[in-house]
Amino acid sequence: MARIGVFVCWCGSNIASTVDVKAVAKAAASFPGVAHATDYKYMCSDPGQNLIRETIESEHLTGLVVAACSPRMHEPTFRRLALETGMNPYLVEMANIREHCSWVHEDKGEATAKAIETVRMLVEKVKRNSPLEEIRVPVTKKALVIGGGVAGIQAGLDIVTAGIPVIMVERSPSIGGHMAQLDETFPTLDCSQCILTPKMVELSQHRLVTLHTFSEIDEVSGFVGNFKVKIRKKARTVDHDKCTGCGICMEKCPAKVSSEFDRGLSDRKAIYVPFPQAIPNKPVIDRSSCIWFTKGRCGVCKKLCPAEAIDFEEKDVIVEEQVGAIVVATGYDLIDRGLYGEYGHGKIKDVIDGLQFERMLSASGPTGGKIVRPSDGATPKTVVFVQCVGSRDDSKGIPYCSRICCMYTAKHAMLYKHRVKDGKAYIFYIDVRAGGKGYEEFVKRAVDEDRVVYLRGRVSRIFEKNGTVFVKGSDTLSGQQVEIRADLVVLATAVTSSHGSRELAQRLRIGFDQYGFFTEAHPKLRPVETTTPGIYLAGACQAPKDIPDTVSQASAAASKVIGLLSSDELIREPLVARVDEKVCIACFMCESTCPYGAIEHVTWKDPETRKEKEVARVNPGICEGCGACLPVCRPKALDLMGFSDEQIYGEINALSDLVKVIHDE
Amino acid sequence: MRIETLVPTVARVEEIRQETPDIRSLRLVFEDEDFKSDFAFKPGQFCLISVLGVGEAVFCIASPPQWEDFIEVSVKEVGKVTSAIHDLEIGAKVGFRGPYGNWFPFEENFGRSIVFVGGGIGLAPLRPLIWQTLSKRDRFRDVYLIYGARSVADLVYKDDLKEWSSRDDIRFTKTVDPGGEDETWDGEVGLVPQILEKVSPPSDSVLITCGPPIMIKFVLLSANKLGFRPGDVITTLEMKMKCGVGTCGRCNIGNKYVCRHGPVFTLEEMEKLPNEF
Amino acid sequence: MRSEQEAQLRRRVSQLLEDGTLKVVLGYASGFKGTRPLFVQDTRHVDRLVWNEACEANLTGYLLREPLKEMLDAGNRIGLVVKGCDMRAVNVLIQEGQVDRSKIYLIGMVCEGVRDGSDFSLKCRNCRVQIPEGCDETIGTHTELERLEGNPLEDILKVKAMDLAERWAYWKQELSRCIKCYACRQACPMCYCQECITEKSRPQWIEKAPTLSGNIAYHFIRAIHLAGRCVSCGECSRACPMDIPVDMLTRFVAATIEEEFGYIAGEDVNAKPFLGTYRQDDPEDFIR
Amino acid sequence: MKTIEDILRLIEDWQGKGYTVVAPVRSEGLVSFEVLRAPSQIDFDHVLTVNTLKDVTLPRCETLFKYDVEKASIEPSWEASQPIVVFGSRPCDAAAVTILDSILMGEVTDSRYARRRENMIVVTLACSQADEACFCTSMGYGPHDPTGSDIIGLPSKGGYVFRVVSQKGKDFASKVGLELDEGRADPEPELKRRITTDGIKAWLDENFESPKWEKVSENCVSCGACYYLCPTCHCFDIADEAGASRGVRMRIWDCCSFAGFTKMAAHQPRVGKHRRYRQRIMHKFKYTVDNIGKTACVGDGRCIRYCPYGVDITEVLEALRE
Amino acid sequence: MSDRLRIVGFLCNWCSYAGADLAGTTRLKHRAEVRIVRVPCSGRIDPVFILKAYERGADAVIVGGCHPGDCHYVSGNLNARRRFLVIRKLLEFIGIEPDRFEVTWCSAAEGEKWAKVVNEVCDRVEALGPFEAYKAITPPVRGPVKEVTTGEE
Repeated sequence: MARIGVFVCWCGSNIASTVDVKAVAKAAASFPGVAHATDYKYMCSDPGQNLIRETIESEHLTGLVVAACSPRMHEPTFRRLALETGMNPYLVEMANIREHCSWVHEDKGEATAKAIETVRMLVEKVKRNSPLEEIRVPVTKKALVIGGGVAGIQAGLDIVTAGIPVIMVERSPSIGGHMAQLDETFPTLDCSQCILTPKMVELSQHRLVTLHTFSEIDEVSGFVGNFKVKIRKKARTVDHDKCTGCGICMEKCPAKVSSEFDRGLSDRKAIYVPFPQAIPNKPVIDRSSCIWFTKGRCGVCKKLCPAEAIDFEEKDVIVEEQVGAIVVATGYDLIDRGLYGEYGHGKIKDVIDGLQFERMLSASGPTGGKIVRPSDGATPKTVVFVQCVGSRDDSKGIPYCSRICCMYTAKHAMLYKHRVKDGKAYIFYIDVRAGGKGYEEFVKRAVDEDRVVYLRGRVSRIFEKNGTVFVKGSDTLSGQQVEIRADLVVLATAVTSSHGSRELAQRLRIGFDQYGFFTEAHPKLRPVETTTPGIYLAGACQAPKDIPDTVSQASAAASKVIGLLSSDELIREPLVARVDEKVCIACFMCESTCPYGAIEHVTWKDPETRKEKEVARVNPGICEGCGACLPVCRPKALDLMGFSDEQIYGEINALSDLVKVIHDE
Repeated sequence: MRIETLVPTVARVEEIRQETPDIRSLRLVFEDEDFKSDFAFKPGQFCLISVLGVGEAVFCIASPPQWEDFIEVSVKEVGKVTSAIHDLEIGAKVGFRGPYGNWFPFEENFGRSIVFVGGGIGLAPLRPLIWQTLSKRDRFRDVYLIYGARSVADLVYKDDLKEWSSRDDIRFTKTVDPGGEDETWDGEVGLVPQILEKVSPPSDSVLITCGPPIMIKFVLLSANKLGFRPGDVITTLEMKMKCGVGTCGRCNIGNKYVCRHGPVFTLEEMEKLPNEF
Repeated sequence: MRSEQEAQLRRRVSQLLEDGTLKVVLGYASGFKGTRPLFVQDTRHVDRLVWNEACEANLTGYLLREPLKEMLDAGNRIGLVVKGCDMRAVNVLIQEGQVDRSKIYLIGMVCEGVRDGSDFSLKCRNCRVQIPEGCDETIGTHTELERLEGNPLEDILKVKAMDLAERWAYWKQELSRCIKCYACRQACPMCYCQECITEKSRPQWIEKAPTLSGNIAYHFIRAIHLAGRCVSCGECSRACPMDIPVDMLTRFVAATIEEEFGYIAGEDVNAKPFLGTYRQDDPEDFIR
Repeated sequence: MKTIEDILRLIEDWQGKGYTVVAPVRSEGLVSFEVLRAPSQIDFDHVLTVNTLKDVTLPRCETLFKYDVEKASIEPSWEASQPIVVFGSRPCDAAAVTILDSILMGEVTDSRYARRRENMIVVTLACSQADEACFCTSMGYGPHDPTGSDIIGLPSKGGYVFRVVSQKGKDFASKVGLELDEGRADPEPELKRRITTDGIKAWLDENFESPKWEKVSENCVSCGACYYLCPTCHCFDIADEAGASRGVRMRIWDCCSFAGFTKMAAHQPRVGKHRRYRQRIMHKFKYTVDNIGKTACVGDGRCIRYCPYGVDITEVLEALRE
Repeated sequence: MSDRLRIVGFLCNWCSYAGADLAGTTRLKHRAEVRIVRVPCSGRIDPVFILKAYERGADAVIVGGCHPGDCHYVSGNLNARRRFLVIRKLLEFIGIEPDRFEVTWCSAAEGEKWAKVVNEVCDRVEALGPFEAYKAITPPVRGPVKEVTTGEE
């Protein structure tokens, strides 16, 4: 028996000055199913809530319509209130007569009519509400971290600190990521490897960490608290259980290719460890360059290996893991060099990118920390740095700012000047963005102390003439065209999403933007969550970031994971879709519509006819309650709790009565 | 019979009783004085109740004719209209059409013993006849009542049951299905057909039964076993109905319209009908 | 060619039934309106099978109805005589998981066009599937085929050429004749819901009565429910006793979807259903 | 004899005298009974209209009453009916009216039907042609059969000779001054389709259960075309359409071939299309015979003509009896 | 005032409903004809809702969702976008003015846009006039205009 209570809030004068609240309450009292209607100054205040509480009890109300502000504001308040009185919280609806009414209309008659009609709609809705119970799902207390760069490492370490096991999956043969490639980091100029490698070691040796390097994510199913992950452990061709890491294979391997880690500034063998501090520090065979695999002969490593660890027959292995939460920390790539032909990148040997320069600066790098011209090994006397190569370039590159280039370019120029005291460093920039702590001071130091020359303007062309490189650009401050004879040019190429990020996002069912960066659930308030519950973001896979930001976000993601996995079960809102199995025709249009993969195929037995058939089932642990599956369900086997077809029909039906307000002044 | 077909009269809900968790009884009073004074019916007849804005559904009249000022119907929540009826409050207005259909024989059975066998809400059509029989108690020999439900909570008309238990002019046996009893239960435990066989009323009585289809089926078998004549075994049938007067065409079983030729049938009549119910 | 095809069809059906490959074959027999469906289970009846230009009907819908549905559920293999155009309907049913391809045996008929009365059916105009594709076997040769000229959307273009008020008047006139006998729905191979939205009472999605608003709602929603699914076979209109061109609504939607999204129902069994998916660059110039 | 022109003048005269005339009108390919705007609209050349006189007597959709949910007031809806002349119905359709009369104005009277019937005069134009679906003679009627007509016009040399059939027809004729004709009628057209109904009722009496039901209903797709166009089918449904405070209750046609026809909340007594098709045949050829002594079929052949999948009732009857 | 316009807005909870809220918090005055039905996502909006709204007297329907890429539920709006296009074209095909079915992407930050859309739709529908064509074909289920007196105690 519907006994709905309608509570009309004045919101002080916020509502009452434009809407005749008394008239609204009076009209509401006459609606069928309304047992009680009243108005009060502030419904959300303690006395207001008491009024509602007492009325629920004295009038034996079966549902509430609170006509006040937006449900986005106070729906939780009044639902909690209902719960306290023993009423199911989902029997409460709010009629928005403030944001959508009193605040946007001036004519009191119109506003009051709209308020009455809105209340009527919500009364018709709430009459059709059903009591709903929270959904509880058990959780697996284990987390998956995808990506073993600094973001992944930090998140992993933070999570295991809380006693939660971590599975880390890294695509390349070693963890460490881009940070392992760097020399010194801005703005403190502390040594990157010195601060990173201890963390790499700590993580890899932690008893709660399972490390899968040279591995990728094949498939993710399940849902928050209950993900099932298939990890493809690519064949290393080297049995790490047997391998002692002696390195003889790498020494003798005849196949050479350019080193990814050194970004082509050096060569590596087909059997290799990407860098000396790699973890695990045991080699893998790159089958695309190994002579055994490309030509079917050689086998030197196998012959020489004292541990007999080489296994040419090894196959990819799929490992299945169950986890409760996932941190995605897949990092970034640099923009394709080929895009900037006019800068000669890739064609002119002495034009390199920032990461190559980092490798050159690194003491353990290909040049042993010496800055040299790749073409002839001489020390460059003039180095031109070019910022915003690809970034902030709508036409060819990407429109966004890569955020880290201003700082690392300043750092590069500075480090160059430290090492080549008589060298000249020029930086072409559009503007210098140095918004972090100590950043502006750092740039200033480069200019004031290290005499780096900043030229404001774009570089139009970099070309080689008679073995000499020229950089042609404009200095917009002086209004001059400038042409600089450079021994070395370093391009600050744009940061892009990591290759394969789109495919990974699809596997994870998380959103990504047009550039392939993963999208956070809310840009301000939920910056580390994705729209898929239980999946979090850390680092540059979400947007370009420097190390401090990356690490903060990684810790934030870790804390989200720890929070999520701190209880034994998850409590979810019951606003989910449900299937009437009898009516379902198993066309699975819902399945292809569902962005969360919440639709399952199950066999169902009709209790009446005892016949079995395949039907769709909504996994309430996954369903987010968007209702996108409903319009595609032709026989209407699906309904959405809280926004059911009957409820919405009730609201539409209420439109059949118009209200006219007569002023009686 | 000429009627303003299909247009109901207005009745007011005067009282609501929650019989079981999903059954409630409504007491209805007709608004139109002329209709009220002309209204007459016999036990076994049914009516259609409309919830305006929702639709119409069929119910048997569950109160005896001698309660003159009102009628009662009992409604189990199964569909759109019945749940709308469950949403009504005292004072609500509904549409009423009826009475329709045939009725239980009454005067014809004077001098005989009567056995009422009911299950669950199936007591509703029997209730008026039981009260009518008790009002002319001296015209009958023995009166038996066997009534059961799934559980104690599912028994309807608890006040009536109490009164019938206390009277010595009706042999009342109440039962619940195994597992449906509670600590306070002082009746039988067992399925209605089993209890019927246990009570074993004389086979020359008239047996009148109503309940869920599966119960009716087994009661009929038990009646046969106990030696009742098919012509003395009476039940009411239920089919989907719309008009209530035998014109809309959907409630037929063979050439009989349940709404017009029924709903009351003897086992003898039913045996002649095709098996489509 | 048709008489040869007919003879071969009878031979083949006879063989397929005899050797136990198939439990039943659904084809065409002569009937009051030229042809009607025929269920052949017994080789003695194969001579009733016909193949001629009156074989206009798309028989695919029978796959999901009694008695074929029960036979398929029981694991039998069923033969179906199809034209190239009917194949699209079969494909949609496979795409939607309603029919197991291995359980049906498709006998494709090379088609010179079918007639609706004296004219070639609208669906035959500019037909590109006179030679059916994807069948288990094909009967007929394509050497004598003559491409049928014309625009299959001729009727729709006529209505499109009207102004809004004329269109409203036109559809009011047409749909006011609808008696809600649901022949269009029952004839449609894609209308296989056990319980149609029209039968739902909580809420009452579609007005039950054949009032004009109820009729418009029914046909409008039918067209939406067939969006990306209608294969323009015209069964619905063919079935309509009141001569309402109901297929124009579903075919208009199909044509719109082809034009705006390049999606053709039944062209690819592996395609994601049109309304069950999206593309980032779907047209949205109508959205402000 | 009256020529077509004479007839058109007559009708104009009736319209002028306040009668609403319903007659066959052709619009594009379709001939159907419609309220006549002008006599010239009448089509004389068709075999049979697509719709039947049910559109006059038991329309596909009629408002029974309007109501106010809040006030619980019920307002029966009845448009004061002008006298209606149905002109140009065929003998089969006229005969069908007598069957509906027996059902809806027999033991129980449907007041709405009865009021419409009382106000209705049936002026039949007998058939000068028949098509391959027509089988009225098999059902005991014929192309010139007067059953159900108040006045019948028999084709005669390109025109019609009018005869009075009923008292109502006689009264009408004298009221409007219709002169009756003496001339001879043309011979009745031959019907190609002919079955004998002998033994059908007897077979149905015995064979509620028979494997034949599945066979004969094989082609049926369970639409309602045959029912809705049948002149004697009369099953109906009652439907509410309501806004928040106002609503209407309507009577609309319903059909035994729809699964929802007998479906209750927890029980469906009639599962399977062959059982529903059996109901249709049983209802027409057994139950109605049991109840009113007549077969509910007049052989108009619409179910054959309009079945999208060639279900042929005469074939079915013969197959059953075989 | 019986010919007052009535426009129904089906707004997704996360963007357009919030955008309408923002119009309120920033006190952007706009026309009062729109009645809002809150739904979780524009992907939830069934085509039948739109027709039902017309049947119940709506002169136009506005559907509001998140901008592409902003959907709280990843892609509900993109699924809906195709459907809305089909609905609009089909409405037009049967002779209903496309202005009676408006689709807008309105973010939680676009209070101003919401106010503008409301005003524009109201203006355009006003120019078209009440949707008499549809009202005329619907059974009489709409109540009379109820009069409410304000200012009395």
